Amino acid sequence: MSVLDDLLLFTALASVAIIVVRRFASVSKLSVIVYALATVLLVKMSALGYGGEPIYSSFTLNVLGQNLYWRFDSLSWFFALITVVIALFTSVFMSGAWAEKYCQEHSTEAYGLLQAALVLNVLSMLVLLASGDLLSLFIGWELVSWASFMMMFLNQDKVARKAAIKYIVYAMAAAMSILMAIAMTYSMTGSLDYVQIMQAVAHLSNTQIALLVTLYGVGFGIKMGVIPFHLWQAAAYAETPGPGAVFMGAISARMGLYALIVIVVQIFSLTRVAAIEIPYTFLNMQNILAWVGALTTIIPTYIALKQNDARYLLAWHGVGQGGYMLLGVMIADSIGTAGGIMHVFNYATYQAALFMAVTAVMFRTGTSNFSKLGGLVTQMPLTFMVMVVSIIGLAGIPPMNGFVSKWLVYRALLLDGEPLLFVAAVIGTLGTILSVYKLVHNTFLGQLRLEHQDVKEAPLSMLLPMLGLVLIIFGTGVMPGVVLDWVAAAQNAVGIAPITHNLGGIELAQGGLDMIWVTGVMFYGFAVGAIVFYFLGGKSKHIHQFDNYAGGHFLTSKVRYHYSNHFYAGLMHLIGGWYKDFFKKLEQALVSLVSFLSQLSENFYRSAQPAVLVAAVAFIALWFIMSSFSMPADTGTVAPITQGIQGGLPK
Amino acid sequence: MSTITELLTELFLMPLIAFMVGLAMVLMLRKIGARLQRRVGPPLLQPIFDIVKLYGKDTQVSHGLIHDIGLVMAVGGYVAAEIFLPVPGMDGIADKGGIITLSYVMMVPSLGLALGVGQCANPNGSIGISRALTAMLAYDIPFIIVVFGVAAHYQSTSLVGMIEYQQAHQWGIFEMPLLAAAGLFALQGMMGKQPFEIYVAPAEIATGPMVEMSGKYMGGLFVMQTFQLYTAGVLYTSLFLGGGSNWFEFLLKIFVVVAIPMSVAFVFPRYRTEDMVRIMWKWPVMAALIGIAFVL
Amino acid sequence: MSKIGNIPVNAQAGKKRTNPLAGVFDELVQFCQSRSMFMLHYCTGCGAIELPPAMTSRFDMERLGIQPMVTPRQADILLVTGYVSVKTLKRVILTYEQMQSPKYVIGICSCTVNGGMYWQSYATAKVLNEYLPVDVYIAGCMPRPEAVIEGMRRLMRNIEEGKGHAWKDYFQRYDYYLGNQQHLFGDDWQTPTDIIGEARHYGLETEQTYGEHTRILEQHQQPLEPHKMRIKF
Amino acid sequence: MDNIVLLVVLPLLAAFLMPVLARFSEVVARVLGLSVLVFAIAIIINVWPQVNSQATSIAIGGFMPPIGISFYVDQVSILFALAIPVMVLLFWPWQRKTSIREYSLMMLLTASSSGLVLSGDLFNIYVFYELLAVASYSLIAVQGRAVSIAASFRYLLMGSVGSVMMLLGIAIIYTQTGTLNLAHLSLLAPLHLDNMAGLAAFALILVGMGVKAELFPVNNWVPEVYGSVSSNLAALMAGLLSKLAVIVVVRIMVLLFPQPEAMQLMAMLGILGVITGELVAWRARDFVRMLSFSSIGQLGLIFLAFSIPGDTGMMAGIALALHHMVVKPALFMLATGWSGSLENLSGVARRSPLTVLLFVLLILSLLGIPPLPGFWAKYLLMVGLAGQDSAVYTLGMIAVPLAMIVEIAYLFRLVMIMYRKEDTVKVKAHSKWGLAIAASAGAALIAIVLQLQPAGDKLTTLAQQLSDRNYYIMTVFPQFHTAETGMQSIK
Repeated sequence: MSVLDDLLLFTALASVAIIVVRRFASVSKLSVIVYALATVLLVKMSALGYGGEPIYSSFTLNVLGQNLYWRFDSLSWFFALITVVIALFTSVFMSGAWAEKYCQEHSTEAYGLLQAALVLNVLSMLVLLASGDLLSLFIGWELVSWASFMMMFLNQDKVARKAAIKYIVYAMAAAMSILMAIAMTYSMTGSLDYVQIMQAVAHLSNTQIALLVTLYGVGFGIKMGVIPFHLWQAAAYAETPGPGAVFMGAISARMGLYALIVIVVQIFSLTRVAAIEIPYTFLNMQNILAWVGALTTIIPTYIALKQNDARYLLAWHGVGQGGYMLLGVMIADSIGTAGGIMHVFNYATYQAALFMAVTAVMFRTGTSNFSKLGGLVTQMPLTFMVMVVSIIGLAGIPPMNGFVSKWLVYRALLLDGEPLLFVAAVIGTLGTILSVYKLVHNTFLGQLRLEHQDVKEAPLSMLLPMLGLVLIIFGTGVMPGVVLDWVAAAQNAVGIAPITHNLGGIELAQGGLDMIWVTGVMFYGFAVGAIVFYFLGGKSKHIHQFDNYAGGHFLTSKVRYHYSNHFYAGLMHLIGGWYKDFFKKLEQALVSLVSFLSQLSENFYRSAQPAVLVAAVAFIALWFIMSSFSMPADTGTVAPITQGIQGGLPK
Repeated sequence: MSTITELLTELFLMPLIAFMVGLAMVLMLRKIGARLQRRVGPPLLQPIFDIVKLYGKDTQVSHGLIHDIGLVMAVGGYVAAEIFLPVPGMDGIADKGGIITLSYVMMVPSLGLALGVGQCANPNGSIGISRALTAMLAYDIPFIIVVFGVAAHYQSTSLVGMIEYQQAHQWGIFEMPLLAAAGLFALQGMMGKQPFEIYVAPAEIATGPMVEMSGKYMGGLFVMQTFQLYTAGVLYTSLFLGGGSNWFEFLLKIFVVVAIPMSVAFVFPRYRTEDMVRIMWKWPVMAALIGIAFVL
Repeated sequence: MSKIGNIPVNAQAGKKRTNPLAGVFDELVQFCQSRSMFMLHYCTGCGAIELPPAMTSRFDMERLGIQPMVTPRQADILLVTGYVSVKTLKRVILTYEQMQSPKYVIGICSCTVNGGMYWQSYATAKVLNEYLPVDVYIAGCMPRPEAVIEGMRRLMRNIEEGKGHAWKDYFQRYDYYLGNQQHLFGDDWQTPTDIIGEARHYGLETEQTYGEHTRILEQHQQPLEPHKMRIKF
Repeated sequence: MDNIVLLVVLPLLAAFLMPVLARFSEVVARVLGLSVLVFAIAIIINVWPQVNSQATSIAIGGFMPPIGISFYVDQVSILFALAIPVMVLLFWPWQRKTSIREYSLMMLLTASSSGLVLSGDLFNIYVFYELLAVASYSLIAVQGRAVSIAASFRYLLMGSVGSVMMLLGIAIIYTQTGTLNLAHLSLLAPLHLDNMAGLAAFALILVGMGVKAELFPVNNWVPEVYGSVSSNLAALMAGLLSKLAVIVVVRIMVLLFPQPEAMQLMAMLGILGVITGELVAWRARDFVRMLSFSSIGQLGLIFLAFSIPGDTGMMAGIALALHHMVVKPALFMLATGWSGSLENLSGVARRSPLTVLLFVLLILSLLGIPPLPGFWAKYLLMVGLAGQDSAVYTLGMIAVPLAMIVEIAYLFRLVMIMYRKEDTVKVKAHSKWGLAIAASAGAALIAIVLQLQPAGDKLTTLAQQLSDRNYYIMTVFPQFHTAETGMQSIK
């Protein structure tokens, strides 16, 4: 029994246990313990984070001539750590007051199912991450898909259900694409084992690799929600019950990235992918993937900008941030991939914190609609702080961890001389800054609504995990080296030169980064700013929000004096027309096409003259015979068996 | 030991110098404006008068803790940013960050201000911030292309490295004239001067973000403005004009850099937000992209 | 009705210094205050037309450190330029209350002094300093820009000499001003600004701050305590 | 071993005896039918180990092939032969007060289908096929509703044309070779049937058998029939009879027409079946209709799989066929309670959560979600398709995933309806028996998941036997063992 066995077995048993006790209140405590223990097991494997040898599971399966096995390498461990830690935070978040309220509003059963869905998600992700060959990868992949579906399915609202079914259709498309790719891989290389495929890749032609990369890319890309498959994700994640959205938003879609790294980076290797030139363009396959990443950073981010619901805004950002990871990984040098992989960690921390904050706001106010919020900072200051720290991370501003990974991506693009990709990434970042300000402003700043005068701070059980995440966001922002160690090990595992780094960042001849210094100086600056502010100026008086400049107008609670609708009106005047919902229309066109074909087929089956049809078929067949066949001379004689024997067995 | 003393001196001196020079720049700005309008303009110490008066106000309103912290971040962020900007004889910690870090550190004051203004609960302020952020989206794209081009040209993101290169070879403006032009254009937007000052729009949204700022809050913004002008000047000088080998040359350059947009500013009315975005995404971006094509 | 020029000025400064800079460099601050005046011109009437020439190249007030500002928060001087109708006065008072001390009021045109040609109007407040502590009146119909600038210089001198304290009077004798305001607007008059709270906060209250009028105010005033940032689970 | 013949003979006898017996005692007649079925199962279980070790050819009446008629029993045919009585027993029309005629027809169905799957020569295949057809028409018509009679008539028209075509195909084969014994034909095929005439013959047989097997152009009786008969019969027809026809076609194809054109023709028709079936199912607003079209689609998949040359295709085909044989009847059993508009099922999950869960399990397997058995079948199909160069298979490679996407869309749309909040259920409760069948199908699926390794091995063996011509020939003509030594023999 290896540690991996322990981990998988433990999680599986825990799933069973949680499903069994789902109707009891103790399920929340049980789940916290489960994830805590799973974290401990992962920590026991921590050698993997520093370049240890892969750990194999002793359980293997031999079916239809394929040997399925499971193992953890540094990359899997990195992803697994994020998964389990986020699950731990989520389970704490959903254990106390949130659980009580959810049980009241829905039922204990519903809450138990949420816990069950969470643990099944974790289990399936661990299985996926542990996969050692393409078949086990696919099995894990589908388990993850369906576990996600289960999570989304828990919300019974119509919108949520619609999103869930959309998801499942997309997920099926992904699965089918991957299955096709796996089948083709098998027929091209004769194996589904990573190592053997890696050896066989050298013999494949460029077209074959291009085809495989496309199919795998489509499959895994759908899960990541990359352009043009981004439509399903935001609604599906946003409508999941609070903690579910936290977990799914933070890590679920990243499984696509994991698989993509394994397949495209580790097995096919990016140099091989880069060697595939696309005819009639200057691009190669790697550029295409990088551009998909870049477009994914832009388009969903700007869709997020238009959202009027905090959950949707965040979920759309989730889609957009995936683009950075893809972009980073596709840069293919050690800095870029480090940025891409590190962004998974950073993103998971702040996205979880952001969703938690939004869930906390929903918990207290019952809404996440921007038009019905505002001014909550006085009521929920700690939640506000969590959100601010997280959006600083999301926007990639120092000293939070999001900055480091984005810096690495930018740096790599700079050194690579990719101006357009760089600009695309920056456009994405700027859009992020715009929309996160909208998020924090419309939720926490501005005028407090009358009905929210008595709103309280989020309960401790929800606050503690948020604050914990804030510590991680800040801590790994100041000392990115902690995470970069693991990233370097993961890079090593997939065959990329690991990034050279130190605790504060990386040191390069042509301009490095040392976050400890950067943070230090920033706080020095803030200290100076505070001295200037608090000691050089006089005393100030905190005043009521109605005591506000309104051109001489007297403000009362009757008239709302708050700006949240059409938040970027000026910008939208210009770019509003660019939102043509192109992809949505494309999707609708596809549905219409299916509908049309379906009607055609139905007409066939409904036709009243089936016999005529068959007769027509028969006629064609007969005509076929008459035109090509003449009767042999010796009709009617039974050919002796010896004739066959003399002829020998057919070959 | 000497390095630590040196660093401590730099930590203290660099923001201080930035403030002093910034004050002079504000004065220059107002003087240029006045002269263009055939006025005399303010007396020499007017920027100091304003700031001292604002800090000396007896009462001032705060809309809450975030309002205060926002101002701390706004000033503090720039204080920090100054330490990333190498000046003659002082590099600060420019080698620990480089140009990318600097451009992101420069967002911290904006973010702080945006948060502070947000808590004022005044829609004029929020509208101002939304316009300011849109403006940032507008000018940052050409600016970042310029930064990319420059960094790609020098094969470095370190400002110190860039300056050294230019002093050894040739100024960036001669090697990359298109990028320099685009950078100047973007600079105009970055400093929030006409025709790109829609977000302060005094008449319609009551100076936007500043609407609820009084006393030391407003004073903080004045201080921030000095830093802002100084930073813009120094950044452009470092990228294109070879920094400065001595203080005289350096100051001359940064004043010239700031003077150009100022002179342009007062002969323009202002663009609407969308027109600003449109123009920023059209000409400077085009120039910068062509410039990059030459550089690469 | 008080006489013209009988500007109630209490030269006594506030009880406690809140501003270390003000405490240490009192003179400097006063000097700077006099040399940097941001004005909010509340263009109530025709007098406003004289301000653009005063600001632009002909007379250029900026050389005196005077420049326009658009919100009361940033402004030091409230220019009331012309007749003040009852309806306008409410806004003027709110605007004044939203300005930050030290703040000064300059009444421009005869209408602010005694009602001017609107003397007989039922809808016009005649004497501005019944409702607000006015520092300087600039009479005339309308006063020329030179006169406006002269008035400004007068105010500057006053400030520099430490005599610009009319604003304290508003806090110290709030009941008086409030009474006049209530007389004009009715008993349910109130602004969203918390003058009493401010007076208390900055130590500017006297016995005359309170009175029968403030009691009337308290009876129906909306609570103006700010939303305190609090952590309550 | 020879008592295999009883599998055909006894039900046939019973079919004719039952109406007569019923005149004396209806109870005896009913018991007779059931006991014959049980006896048939017993026979098969008895010979099972023997067949597992070695396939056998049984010459009826001692006349040796190629002159005499023979039964061929190998692992594949015995498996399907076992399935026949078992499934007939399962879907025996207990629940209604049925006339003895229906019982008798069921017995006829049993006999003819057993004959179909065991026959070793074309003529018998044709005879049993006709017998089966007659039994089916009558069984449908005997349901007594007007729609079922209309459907039966439609089926009859189709079936007759199909029979004629099949007969024509057999005639062509006979004129070409002069024999009808499959093994003999298999020997002669490379010489005489590897031409256009052979291809035409195959096409005719394919279309003829295809009527039963829900093959693409001749399957538009399917929705009418399944929609108008009882679920039991629909389950039997969709689950069992279609597969038998497929197996026979595959056997003929393997032995007689291994030329690529024949395979590609079948592949093409299969692809069309998948696409049209799934597409129409997408529009279906009625549960049974949806299942029927889904069944057409699945049969298309099976045809496509069998058309792939090589063991992988065979494995895929058998796996898909067996899987469909388990899942589809179970779904039809669930349809007994849930017939009618899909909207009627709104919120049904609140009332019967376990049944809905079972339904979800079944459709998940149908969709091919790992690690359920359906996935492995689909995986084999995809691997098989990927291994082929021909354009048809590439088309199949594209069409199958697309069809699956359509399939998941409509199946999960239904699941969504079932899990709706509002409870406006207008459906009847299920019969316990039907539920038990569906549940055991679900259990079977899970059991296979737990026994993947042995199941895979078994599948490999089956596929090898089905695809090995030489093994067939050697079993029928043992003299080849001596004629050519060193020949590869597979178990």
